Amino acid sequence: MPWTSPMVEKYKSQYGSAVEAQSYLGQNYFTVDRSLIPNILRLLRDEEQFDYCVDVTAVHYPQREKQFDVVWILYSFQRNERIRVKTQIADGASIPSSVAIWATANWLEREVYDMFGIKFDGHPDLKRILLPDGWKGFPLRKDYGILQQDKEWVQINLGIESGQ
Amino acid sequence: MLNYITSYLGSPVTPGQAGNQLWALIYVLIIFAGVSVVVMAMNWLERKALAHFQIRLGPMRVGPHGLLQPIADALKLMLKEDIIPSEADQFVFWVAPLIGLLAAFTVYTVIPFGPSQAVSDMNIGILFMLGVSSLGVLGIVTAGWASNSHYPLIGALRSSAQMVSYEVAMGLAVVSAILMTSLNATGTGTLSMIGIVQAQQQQGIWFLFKFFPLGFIAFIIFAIAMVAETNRAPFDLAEAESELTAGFHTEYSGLRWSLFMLAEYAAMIAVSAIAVTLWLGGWMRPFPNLLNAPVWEFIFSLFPALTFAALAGFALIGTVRMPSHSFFKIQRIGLGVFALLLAFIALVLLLIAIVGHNSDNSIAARTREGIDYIYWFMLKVSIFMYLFIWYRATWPRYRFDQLMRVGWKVMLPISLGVLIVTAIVGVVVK
Amino acid sequence: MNPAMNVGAAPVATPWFFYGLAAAAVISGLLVITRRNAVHSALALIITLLSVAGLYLMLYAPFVAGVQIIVYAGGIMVLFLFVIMLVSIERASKERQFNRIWPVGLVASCALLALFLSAFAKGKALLPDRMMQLPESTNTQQIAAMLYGDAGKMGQYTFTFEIASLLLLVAILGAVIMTKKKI
Amino acid sequence: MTDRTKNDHAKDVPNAAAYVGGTKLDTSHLELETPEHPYLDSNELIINMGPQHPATHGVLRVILKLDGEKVLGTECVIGYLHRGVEKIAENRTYTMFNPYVDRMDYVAAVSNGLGYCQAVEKLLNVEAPPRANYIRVILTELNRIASHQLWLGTHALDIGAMTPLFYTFRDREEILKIFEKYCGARLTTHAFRIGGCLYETYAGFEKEVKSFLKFVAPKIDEYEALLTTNRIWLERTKNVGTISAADAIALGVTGPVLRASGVKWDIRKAIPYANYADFDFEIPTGENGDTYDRYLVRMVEMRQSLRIIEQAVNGIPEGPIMAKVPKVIKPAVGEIYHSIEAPKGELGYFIVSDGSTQPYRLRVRPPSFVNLQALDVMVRGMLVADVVAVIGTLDIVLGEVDR
Repeated sequence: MPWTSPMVEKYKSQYGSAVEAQSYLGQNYFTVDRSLIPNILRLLRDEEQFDYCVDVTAVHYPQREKQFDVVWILYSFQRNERIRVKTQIADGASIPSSVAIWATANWLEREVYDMFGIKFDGHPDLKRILLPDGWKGFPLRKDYGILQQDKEWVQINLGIESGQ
Repeated sequence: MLNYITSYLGSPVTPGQAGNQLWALIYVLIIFAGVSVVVMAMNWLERKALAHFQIRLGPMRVGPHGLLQPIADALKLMLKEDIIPSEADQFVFWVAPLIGLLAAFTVYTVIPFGPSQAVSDMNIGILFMLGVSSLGVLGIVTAGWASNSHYPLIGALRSSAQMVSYEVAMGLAVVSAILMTSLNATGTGTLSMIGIVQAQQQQGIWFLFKFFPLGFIAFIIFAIAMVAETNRAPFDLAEAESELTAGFHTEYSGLRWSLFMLAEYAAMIAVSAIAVTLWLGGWMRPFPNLLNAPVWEFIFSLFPALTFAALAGFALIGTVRMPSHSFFKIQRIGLGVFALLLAFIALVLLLIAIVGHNSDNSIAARTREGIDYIYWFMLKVSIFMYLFIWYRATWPRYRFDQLMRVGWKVMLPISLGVLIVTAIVGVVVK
Repeated sequence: MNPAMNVGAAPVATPWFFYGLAAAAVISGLLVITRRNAVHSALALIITLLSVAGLYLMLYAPFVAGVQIIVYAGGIMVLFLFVIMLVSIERASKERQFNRIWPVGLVASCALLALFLSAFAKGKALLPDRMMQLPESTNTQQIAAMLYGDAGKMGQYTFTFEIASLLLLVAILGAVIMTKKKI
Repeated sequence: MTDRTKNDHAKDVPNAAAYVGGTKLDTSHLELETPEHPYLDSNELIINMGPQHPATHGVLRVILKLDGEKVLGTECVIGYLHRGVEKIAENRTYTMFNPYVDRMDYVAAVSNGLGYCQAVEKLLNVEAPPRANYIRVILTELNRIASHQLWLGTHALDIGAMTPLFYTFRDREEILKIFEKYCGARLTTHAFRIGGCLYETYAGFEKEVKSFLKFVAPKIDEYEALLTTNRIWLERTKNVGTISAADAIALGVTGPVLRASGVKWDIRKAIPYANYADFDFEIPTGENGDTYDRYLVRMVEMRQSLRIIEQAVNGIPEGPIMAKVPKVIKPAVGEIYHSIEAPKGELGYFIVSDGSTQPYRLRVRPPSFVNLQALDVMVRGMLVADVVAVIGTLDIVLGEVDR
């Protein structure tokens, strides 16, 4: 379902087809091109008062060419409105960090990096946050099985070939 | 032999003054053993009282109402593996608890439980006490350093700064009490612990109420500083468990750790004894000059017996209220025996009080007097012990800079002011 | 007379106490200068100071002994330890301890030795022929009389004493100002 | 093949914990004392607080860089309790995953369950019936009080006041008793189901909740009597861990921490969920954003929760407690973000559905995790003792931080 509002019109006229606005079950979201990423987020904060970055996260679609959706959930105290901004990036590609826009994105982006392996350019301290530093792989990718790492540990450290 | 012992019981002076080394040694042993037992009892009492403040029951399993818990704890701590961290300075780590313990126990040589119930009446008693108790910090500092670990080091630094700071206010408060001892005919005061109590007796007033509120303020200053000196809540920054895990004794375990605890409790009793001696009339019973008729004398001498009778009564109530399940049979018997023991002590004390009052037997009379002195002294000390527990249950912990600010910017000026005003008032009164 | 009371009999201060305390003072004094670990030296120094305090007690000077404990052992040594603990022990222990000024030290110790020897040679002539029987109970009062004077009169050292305390006050203020940038 | 009866792998692998995923951990950056930076020679002291420390509320590890006792900087090392909740969700059906959310913020399990159930309901486009909503509100608000009580006890304990801990646990017990009677569990309750509630209230539920309200109101006064005007408490909490409203918003801080900085924002009012719109309650705010304000805000919140519960218990309607939800939950393709005001702050669930019975992606927006990020800002220039106070006042639960 398309989403219409003065804000949407403004950005559509500004960026053309690089911005799509949709609505699902009453929740609105932008789907923007990756090239717009730091700018449109900054504009949303400065012009539209989306001063609270609720969450930064990602979704993995392995069958797509651009495998990852990166999602920003934003909220504006003045407008009492919550929107999402989505963009698609390919595996191995990096995306500009939004830490300079919202300080809270620091740990949230680190978590996305930790779980998906998406690199954020310009992040002050991009390293694993929840998992130990030597962890192999990125667990929230769809191709990461929940047993593989357990098996490997058993194989290496206990010498049990079957892995269980 | 018996004659020798009984004659000593009637001695009006301390063994130190009498130059009797054997009796001095016996006194030292009695005090050492007595303080150790009192510390164990304090341990139980603190856990029980704190538990009841905090709507808990506290120790209940070892013995009736956990009465044997301190013994079980002591046994456990003695049998525990004594761990010395490999990176620690072995010798200093080993010797640190002993320094604290020695300092805490040496103080007891000059504490007067009665006019002759002390190891020695040192001419510089109070100075000696302050000096030796200030050595206790060495134990903490060396323990913190020798552990070679960050938390103990920070704990040690905190506690040394804290103790050095509060000693100043404490010393000035003490001096203002000592000034009051000189308000007599000769105009000379005394530093002797026994002399200070006797000065209060002569002047007919506890120094707490002397030049009200001057004595009272000095006493409050001392009462606060002594909590800081013994590292107890709310000034327990050296062992603040929420910040420094356990502070200076983080790396200690088993017997060595228990020595620190022993030293802490012994120091608590020691500083309370100083406060009692300086401001609360030491061993004197209430109103010794006002109510000095023999009948009052007799009534007050009944108090020790009554106290033990009351304790026996409590134990008896506990025995009766014990659940009638077979599981509690042994506990019930134990508590009953304990009640009987207390009742027996009460009876003996009563007997001594009556015999000592009526007969001309000087030994009985002196024994009764000695018991009275020790009883009133311990009663006053135990009020402070209760306060220590109460503080711990009620207050949050100060932060280090706040502690220093209170010590230097509040307590020190006030104690200096009190000292000066006391001196002026003393001169004017004279 | 009560048989338990033997007032005026042999005082506590027997020669054995003296030898014990003197030995403790000398041995711990040697430890102070031979230990490479500064904290061990400081602890040995505390034992020296306490032994000396014991010697003062034997000399019927309890006030001096008390001050020795409260000021040196309790106050100054705690501050010493405080500072030493913050210094890198590992590095300090590797440094040479007998450094270039050893000739000065040698001369000083020789002079001290000569003094001791001369005192030893002169022997009893320098010392009072019997032990001074100072009453212990009045020692503190005598010090007070020296400092503040008897019954209203100015004492012998009142002025000096007050000047010294003023000097200390200035030193304290100076230390505070030096360490603290803004008060 | 090794003999597995012999438990000797600890011998073969010197540091078994350092092996994760088959590679040895590179711990070089964790060497706090390197030849270049011996700690004794510099003024900086680096101490490692946690992960086993009495005041880090679980397994938080904070590396503190100190100048004496002054904090120059902190670094939080988290993840010791990471269980991969989001990965688990992708491998469970919507119904099966419901109990897992209780294990995140185990102190406020009911809130977690409410957020999850409502998010899935939103995805399914169903509404819980009114009676279910009332039950949900009552239990959630009871849980908020329980969470705040636990926070108060541990926070006071961190600052050195032992006794409030036992008082709050005594009173929290009454709430847990109600939970236990309602659904059989005390801590990880799993009280709600997608579409409403599974259990009808037990006989005497209303009466018991009402008597609890009467019981707990004076108890909250009792906590306040111990702390609110206590001089040491004031000194330890006033102007400690201050965070301005602008900083708080930039750092995404929510919940009582944000409100104490003066931002009057509560999802229960701003974007009402369940039937919070029906109730009359206030949002307390602070002025200075310091630890004391956060304390006061939470105290008022407890009283406001009592107000909500009172209104809910008096107005609870009869009716069904379960909406019509298919036996096998298969939401249409789409994504949804739903958040509620958990005791700690904004607790959000971002669910992506691919039309199957399992969530394609489930993201939890944990309030504790985001709030913990503000620790560094709040403690710089403070003392070590304040770090403990600020960790306490942030009210973090490591189960939720690490998930």
